[in-house]
Amino acid sequence: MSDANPAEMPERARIDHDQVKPRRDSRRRGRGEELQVPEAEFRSYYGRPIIKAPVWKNPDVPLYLFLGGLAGSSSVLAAMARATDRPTLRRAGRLAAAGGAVGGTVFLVHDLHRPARFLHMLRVLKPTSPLSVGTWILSPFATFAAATAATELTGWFRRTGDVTGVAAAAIGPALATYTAVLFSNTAVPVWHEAHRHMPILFGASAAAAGGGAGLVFASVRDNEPAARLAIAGAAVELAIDEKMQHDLGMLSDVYDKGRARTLMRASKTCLVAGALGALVGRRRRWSAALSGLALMAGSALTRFGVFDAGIASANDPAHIVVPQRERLRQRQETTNTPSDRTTPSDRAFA
Amino acid sequence: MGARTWLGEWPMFRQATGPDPLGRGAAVQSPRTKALEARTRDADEVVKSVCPYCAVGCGQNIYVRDGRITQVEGDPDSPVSRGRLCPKGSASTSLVTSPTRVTTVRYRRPYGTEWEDLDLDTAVDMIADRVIDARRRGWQDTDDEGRVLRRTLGFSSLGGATLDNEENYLIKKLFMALGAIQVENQARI
Amino acid sequence: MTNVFEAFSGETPSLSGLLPDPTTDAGWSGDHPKRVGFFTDTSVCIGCKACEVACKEWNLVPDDGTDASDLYRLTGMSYDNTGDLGASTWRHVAFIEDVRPHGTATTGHMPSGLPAITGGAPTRDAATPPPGGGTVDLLALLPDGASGATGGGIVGAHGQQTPDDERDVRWLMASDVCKHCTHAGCLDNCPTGALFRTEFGTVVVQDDICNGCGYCVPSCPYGVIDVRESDGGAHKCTLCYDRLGEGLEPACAKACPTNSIQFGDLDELQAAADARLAELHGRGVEEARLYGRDPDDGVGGDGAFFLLLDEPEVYGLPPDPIVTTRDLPEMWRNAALTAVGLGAAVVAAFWRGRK
Amino acid sequence: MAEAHPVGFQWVMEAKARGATVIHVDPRFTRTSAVADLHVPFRAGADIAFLGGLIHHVLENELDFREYVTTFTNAASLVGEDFLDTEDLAGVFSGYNHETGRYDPISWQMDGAYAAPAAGQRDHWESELREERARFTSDTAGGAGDQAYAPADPERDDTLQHPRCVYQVLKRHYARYTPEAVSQVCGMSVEQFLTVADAITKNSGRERTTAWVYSVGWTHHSVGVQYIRAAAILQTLLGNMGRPGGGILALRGHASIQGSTDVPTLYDLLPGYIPMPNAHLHSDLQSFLDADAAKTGFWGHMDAYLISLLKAWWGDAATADNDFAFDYLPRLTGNHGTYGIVRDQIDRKTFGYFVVGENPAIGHANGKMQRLGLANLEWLVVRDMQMIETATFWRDGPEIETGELRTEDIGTEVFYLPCANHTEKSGTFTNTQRLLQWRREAVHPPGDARSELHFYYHLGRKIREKLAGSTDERDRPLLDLTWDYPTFGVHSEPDPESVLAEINGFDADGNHLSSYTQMKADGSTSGGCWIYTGVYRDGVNQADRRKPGSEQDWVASEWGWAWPANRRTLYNRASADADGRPWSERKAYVWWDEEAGRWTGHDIPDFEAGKPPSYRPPEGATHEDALSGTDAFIMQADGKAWLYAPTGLADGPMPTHYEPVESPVANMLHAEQDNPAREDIVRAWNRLNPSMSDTYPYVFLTYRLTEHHTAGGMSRFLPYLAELQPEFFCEVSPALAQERNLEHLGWATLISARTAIEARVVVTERMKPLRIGDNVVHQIGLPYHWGSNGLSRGDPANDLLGVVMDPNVHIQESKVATCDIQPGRRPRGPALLEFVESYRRKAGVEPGGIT
Repeated sequence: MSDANPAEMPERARIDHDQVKPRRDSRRRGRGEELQVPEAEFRSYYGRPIIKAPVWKNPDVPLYLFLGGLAGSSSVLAAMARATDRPTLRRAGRLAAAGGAVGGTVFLVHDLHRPARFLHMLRVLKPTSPLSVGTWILSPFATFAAATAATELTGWFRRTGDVTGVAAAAIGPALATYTAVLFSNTAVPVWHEAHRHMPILFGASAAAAGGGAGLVFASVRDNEPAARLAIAGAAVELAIDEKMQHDLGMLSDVYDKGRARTLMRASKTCLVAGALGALVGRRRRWSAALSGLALMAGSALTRFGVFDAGIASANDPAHIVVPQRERLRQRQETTNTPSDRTTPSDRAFA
Repeated sequence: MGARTWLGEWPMFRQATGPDPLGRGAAVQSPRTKALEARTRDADEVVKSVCPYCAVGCGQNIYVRDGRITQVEGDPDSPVSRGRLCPKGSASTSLVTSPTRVTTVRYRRPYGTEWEDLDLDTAVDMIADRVIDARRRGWQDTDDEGRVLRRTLGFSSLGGATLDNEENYLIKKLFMALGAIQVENQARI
Repeated sequence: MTNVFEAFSGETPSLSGLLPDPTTDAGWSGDHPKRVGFFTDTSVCIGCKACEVACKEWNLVPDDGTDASDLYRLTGMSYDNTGDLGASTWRHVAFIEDVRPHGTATTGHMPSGLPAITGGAPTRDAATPPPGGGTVDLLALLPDGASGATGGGIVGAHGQQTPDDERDVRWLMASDVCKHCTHAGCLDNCPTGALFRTEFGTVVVQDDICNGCGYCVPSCPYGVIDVRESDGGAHKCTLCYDRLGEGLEPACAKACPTNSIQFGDLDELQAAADARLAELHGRGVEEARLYGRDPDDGVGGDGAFFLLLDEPEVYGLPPDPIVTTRDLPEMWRNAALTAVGLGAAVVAAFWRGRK
Repeated sequence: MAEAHPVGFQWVMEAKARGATVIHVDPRFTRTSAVADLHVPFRAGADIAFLGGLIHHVLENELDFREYVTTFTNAASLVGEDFLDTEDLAGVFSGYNHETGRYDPISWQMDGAYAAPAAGQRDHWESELREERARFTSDTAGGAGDQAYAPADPERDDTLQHPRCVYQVLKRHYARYTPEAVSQVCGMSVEQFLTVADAITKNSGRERTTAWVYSVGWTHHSVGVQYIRAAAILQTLLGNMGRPGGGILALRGHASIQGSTDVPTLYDLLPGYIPMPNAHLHSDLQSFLDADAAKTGFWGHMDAYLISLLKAWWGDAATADNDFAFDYLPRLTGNHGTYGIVRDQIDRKTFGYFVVGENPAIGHANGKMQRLGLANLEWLVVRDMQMIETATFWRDGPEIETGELRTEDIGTEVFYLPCANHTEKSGTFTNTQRLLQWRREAVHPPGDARSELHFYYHLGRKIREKLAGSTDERDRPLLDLTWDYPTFGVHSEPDPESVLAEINGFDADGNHLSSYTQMKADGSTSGGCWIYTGVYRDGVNQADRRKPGSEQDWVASEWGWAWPANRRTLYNRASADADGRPWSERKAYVWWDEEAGRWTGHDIPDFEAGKPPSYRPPEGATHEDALSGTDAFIMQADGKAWLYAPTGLADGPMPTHYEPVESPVANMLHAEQDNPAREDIVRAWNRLNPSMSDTYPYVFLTYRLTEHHTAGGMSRFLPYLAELQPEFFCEVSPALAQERNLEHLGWATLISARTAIEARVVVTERMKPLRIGDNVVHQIGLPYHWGSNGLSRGDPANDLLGVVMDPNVHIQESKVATCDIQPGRRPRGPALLEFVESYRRKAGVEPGGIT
């Protein structure tokens, strides 16, 4: 905070929520309630958001993230299960991969405001666009995963199914982690500033989900790798989440309030419970299944929590102004020049 | 469309083969975008006009296509306004094409509770009758002291500040011939 | 042009940094038109909103004013009732009412070149009677004047106001618009190529391509682009792409009565802006500053830049925006490594597993 | 100006960029204030105190442009000995009749010269006076009579020292308008006042000029004409008239409001500012001309102008034998201004009403009065594009809601006729700088929509057909009328160019006149509006000239056509000194070319081109020949700018500060509280708030916003404009909000003796409480655009206003009045009436009502 002068500009430092005009989109009405402002003083335009919050639909997009993760890790799980001859785990993984991919695609298409134009995604391959890249990950993955699942279910073309299963597995992890880039490559502060954490968070969350699915659907005889994967995923997820929130500093306030807080807390509870359950109860079918469900739920709740936190962050002008001011200040200090050529030191007149 | 053409139209192909590998410009331009042109380009005529709002008198160009106004914007030739318009003047296209504009005669009979339809010619005829009647009833040949007045107070008129000079001229001329002195407009307001 | 690997390895400034010619970078041949843009000089803006209307008229943008009950409502934000840029407001005029102690604002005051008034009344405070012998205790007249500074909602927020106070009121107005960034996050993130850079160096949505994925919306560091509920497409200022082809200037710039919105070749606008800034500084308007003009800022400079009279955030603009694509190579690397890690983790999970 | 005339304001911004100082003096802090170098907030209705203070400053410090003043003004003339000033008579001038509330101006005359009274109310003169002075004068309205002038020159003292010379009289009159007094009355600081005074005096003189720009903020007052007079005095003293960058510029609010005054749809004028004949004085053409036409100056040719007009209207029926049909003109006997007409409507003395392109139910003061007028009509014709409130008063007017009127009881027959818009007809608008610009028709009007030209032409045709063959003498003017314009198209649209050609006029051979100087008084020429003669010169529509501004010099005289004679700046002879040399190179505009023996310059000289500066009129000269080579103000009978107006005004020869009729404070400058000669309408539906009333303690002012247009018919119905200012609101200061517990964006109810309305509250530091003497005055701002129809709706601000008028021009005081403000919404239905009545009772005002 280099410049705010609370004594002189008291009204700028507070946000009067009543003064924030609701976005005219009915879809987004009510988000203002979540709008929270940190204690820091800053100036803004009537407390209004500076950037636009994502217009992505809820639950479509968080579910897509979850299903992508689930499918991605499950595909590898399935391929390894095939290689290590764990048929129920193989079957569970293949079906989860296909289900996740197909379900994810459905949600992705449904999220479009012009769903009939889904195929426009295939006009281009833009390495600068995580969604474009993701489309080109999801498309072959979904094809392979679906083909594999088909062979699994029908029993036809088993050998082909093994090949496509490996192909899906080769792509799967990317499907699980690219969504982190999808979120991080936006101006939403709490997403972008966490761009080093988000891939790990999403990858770990995918592991927990995939492992969880394995626990749910595979027999106790086959489910040990799934349990290990899930426990490891949950552990990493919990750890990286802590680190992320710590590193986010003031921005992490969006995880400490509102629905995001509830979701993240529930997520943690589920992950811990699921991981413990997997650790001690893997060998009992019902406890394995319950643990798996908890892990999957934990994974999904994380995605919902991250999504909600992003919306709150985007709607909070402090999340834009305060860090950017700080960045400017640091830049000025390091260059030791009176700011940019065209920008005078602020409030020189005060 | 041959396969080759189709392929050539596929932006990804153009990305791979052209100077825009990242797909951020030339490669992804759609045929429709490429064909885009200003809608004023195909105007049948550009009619010189003047903004109808305030008295600054900004020049306007009216773009007409197939008997419809497609665009109204400032006339850069005007030394008054140099092509610029305020928000009201800029809304002139909306003004002249407004969907809520009333374009048929509406009639409310005495003590009526609703509008009714009326033929324009009939309406003007009825108004002419009423003018003649009110003129007669409000006629004053002389005042109390016997001085000649030659006038009627039977009806009056308000408005003219947004009308053309030629229109105001006819109003004044007709009312004077009718002996109707009560002609007023916004200039008094 | 550039190639993908050079771009992502940072050998070319395709993703961030100083990029003198984004048009060629986007694959347009070398003889493309010069890059055009807007210079919006808010020091001469009179807040008439002609730009908003002219834009909507030309681009057939629907009105944006009704709320849930389909009524037009005041926002209470001074004379701004359209709120912000969005899918149906491509030019937006911000109004800021700013109160500060007397003498601290240089805008809106007699130029210093004007001779001082000889024998003028000294600056008074509220307690001193005005010249001419006013004797009323003003504070007694104003109920709860001293203690009410923080009460009464917005009234208090302005602090105490008295007839005799010596405060300067500034009313800042600024017409905001899409910045047509050199490094445009919306464009980079668009998965369909609906958003593209034109031969004029501007950033435009192709409505026939856009599938309404909405990715561009949070990608914009300025909060410009948005998806329109009624048609599902993303929309924003096109810098009147269809007019540029005809040699016409954009509708807003053409309408602007005081030439606050200037359209032209970007390099010329930058030179004009620099000159204007120097002029204002010369006149003692110290708070004037350019925003979005520097080609080495976080978005590589804006195609539409501004002269502001206060901090950017006061106008609802981010003080130091960056294009997040700047960090994309790193993000991809991290994601790839994590993906490998995830794969490895799964494999590891099978390590010496008991059957 | 930025607020209501943004595009015109570009020139102010350009001047500012070139170094001009822009000062905005306004009760409100508007968009103009935002970019001005200085905004001076002050109290609405105190302008004459402010302007008088400036005049005082100029005179006291002898800062006037002395050479200009002595050359071009009547500063040296001596005022008659009978004149007594407000200084002598406790706030009124000599000649005031306390019973009638009117002035007898005979004591205001110059020493040794009579000047005719002019603009102002008819029947102004006491009958004995009328007879006494009928030899010299007539009472007329409008501009023309100002110049009627007996030939004798008044006594002069060119040293300006004589105690009765205008300069000294003026100085005494404004002696009490000191900076301290201005500060007290206006609520501005002495420092602010002196800053303005310093800026305008330093920017006037040979090298520099100052311009004043005003709008209805100056005219909408019970002393409105005197506001403009005050500015005229100041500008003349400073030498800012007739010079580039000078002048007093009226910013008018409607596309052709200037044109509708030039070609008047006004009761008291004929085209070209020729007054309407009056029954009392004008029995025939000669008595009219004798009484009204000046003997000297260009008004000396009023006979030619008027006879050409009569020939244009009645053609062959107008002959020398029948006074050129002068008797066909109806006669006036009194005030028939719009508020008088509405009063007569309520009293059912007048039965029919045409409302064309106007929305009085919203846009005129005292909306209830307007709607009561409409409800008492037999028939009403509304011509508009949208369904405006004036057309729908019978179903959704506020009086329906309160129960004062019932739809079933309203007998008014309403014809709503759709009209053509500006793109659907050709014709001229006259803009605020007298520039006629031709619009060409772009498309045909849809459905039943027609131009006014079409409507009135065919209405007249039908009436004439119905009365054809009548032998009634009163129908002669109608049947003899020249009413045969060529028509075209499926709808038989009259040709507007043929109308314009008629307005321009023809000579005896049927050629188009090229100048009003060609008009003759023998009936050989015709012309519908003499000041417009030349607009169709050579058979070419000069108003349609469109040589791009970029291809012309800065005067741009080849774009459109300005009256008179395409002169862009009036009285521009004053831009040169007595010898015809420009006052300075920088300010050169029109000058005498000695070699060529002609006036020349950037503009067309507003002077006889060949009259040298050295010309002195011979004894007995008349018309323009009676004006010397330095008499720049050629329409004046004496060719001088009048610092002191011995005649023509109904409320005094010099502007004097009177409080608005509804004011929260006492007049601190004079004993007389408000304009003693003002006009009232005392009726139950037009109750006035008492001044200095605790019941109505706050000042309010009405105004426009950039985003809307007058009564909203052309803006509230358009989504792009409606969304920009979506609701009716009132602007209040934080201090007032605190005093009355008003919440930002909450509702407030505003109450006057007329009614109560509700508005959204906008609390803003742009509104400022003012210290006026011992009082703190709060002002409330009310944009007046709203009504019950359209996309953006709200209560009409004008409903709050009463009607009280300036005695000269009968314009209402709508820019300042008083009210109370309370938080919350107003009562609905009959409860509203009781609410307003309770206020009236509390304030001691008589009960209201609808009769």
